[in-house]
Amino acid sequence: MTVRVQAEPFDAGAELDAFAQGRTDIGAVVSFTGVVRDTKGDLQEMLIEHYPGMTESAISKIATEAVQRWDLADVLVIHRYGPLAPGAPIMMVATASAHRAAAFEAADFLMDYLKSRAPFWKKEITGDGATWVAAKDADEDALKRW
Amino acid sequence: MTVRVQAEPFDAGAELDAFAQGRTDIGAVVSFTGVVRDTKGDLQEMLIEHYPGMTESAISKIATEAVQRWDLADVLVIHRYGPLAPGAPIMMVATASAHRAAAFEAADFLMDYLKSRAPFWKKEITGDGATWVAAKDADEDALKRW
Amino acid sequence: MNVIYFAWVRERIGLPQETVQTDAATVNDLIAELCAREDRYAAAFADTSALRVALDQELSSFDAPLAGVREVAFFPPMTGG
Amino acid sequence: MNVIYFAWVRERIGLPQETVQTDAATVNDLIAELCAREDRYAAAFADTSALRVALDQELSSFDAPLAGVREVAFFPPMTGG
Repeated sequence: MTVRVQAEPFDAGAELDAFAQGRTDIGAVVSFTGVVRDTKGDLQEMLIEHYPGMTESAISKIATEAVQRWDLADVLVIHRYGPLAPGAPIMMVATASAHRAAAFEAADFLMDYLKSRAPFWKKEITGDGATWVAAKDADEDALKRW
Repeated sequence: MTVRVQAEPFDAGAELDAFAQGRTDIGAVVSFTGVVRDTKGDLQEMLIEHYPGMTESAISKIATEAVQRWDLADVLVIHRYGPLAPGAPIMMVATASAHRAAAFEAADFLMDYLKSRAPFWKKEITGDGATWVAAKDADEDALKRW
Repeated sequence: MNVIYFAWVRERIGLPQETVQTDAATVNDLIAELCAREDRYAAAFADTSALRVALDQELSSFDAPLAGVREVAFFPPMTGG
Repeated sequence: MNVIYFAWVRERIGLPQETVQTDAATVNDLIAELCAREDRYAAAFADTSALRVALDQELSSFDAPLAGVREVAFFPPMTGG
């Protein structure tokens, strides 16, 4: 299990290739990459604030729960903070398992929990000013699936 | 939408990085990589046979259905055939969308359909001989989810 | 009509494809004709519930008509992914 | 006690963290004390349903006791991923 919280960019492809590399006991690898989306075409930058210390422990707790609930060979979570450009990868999750259902479900679970339980806050900077991204009720509701 | 059926190996990481590259209208990329799994530790090789012509059209049909059902910015499917070593990537699916739920569901859907509706057959070569991998009832049942 | 076999169907019949002259009306009729020919066909087609058929590269059913069909393929359930 | 603010809570209060001397028994009591101090706190804590609180880096509730707690953090609902 690997958890990284960092300001630096990461290369999702290189991370995917390195993840579960050389394992012959797995059949399925699922990855999720979150990307800075420019909804209205006016985004200059996204600023991600986080809670150092709690961020790492909250993500590790979520990842540990995934490992307990599904038969996973490995789990990777990377999450950036600081200023990000439109189109840049914000974060990534990867899961490896013998079977595809476990890999899919665990990645989906990790994303739902990271969304609402990892202490990150996003601010969108446009020509009109800065706005904090509001949490969606749908994201909180998504947790009830698990 | 890209569909490739090939004997050559592919680099899942490089494919992921190239997929939806530079798009600022997407927020979520999901990838699935299928890997040759050595269940009992005695696998020498996996041989994948396919139905040239039908393979490409069956996969394109499945991918087109995914694009119609979910709001996807792009879809990628790569599937190998021929001899593969334990631990080698067999195939990969990637989906890009504005939102994570669509990307996850579409990738999950594509995998369920590729599993039971794309004309591939797998043969496992071990020291004891060769065995065709039997389709699982669970894989056929999985289609009822969609 | 071009008839193609895959996986263990191909191995039991002993060839990947062949041209068959037939007036069979349906897939089931074609199977009956082939089984009557030689034991290796009877062995391959013994349990059609373990088989799938594609007509001109589209999955089909065993009672489907063969009129106008150029290519028939027999194979076990697919195991892609 | 170390009190930390994030996102728009930090912006409204105007500082990222501060040391608070308090005998407040619960998070709600602490909020009442802070709001009584200055308007900027009252503005930040006007609607606690739009806020979350963590005690020693664990999500908690507003009626949780503060005994033994060293770090309290206030922030809006998280938007990770």
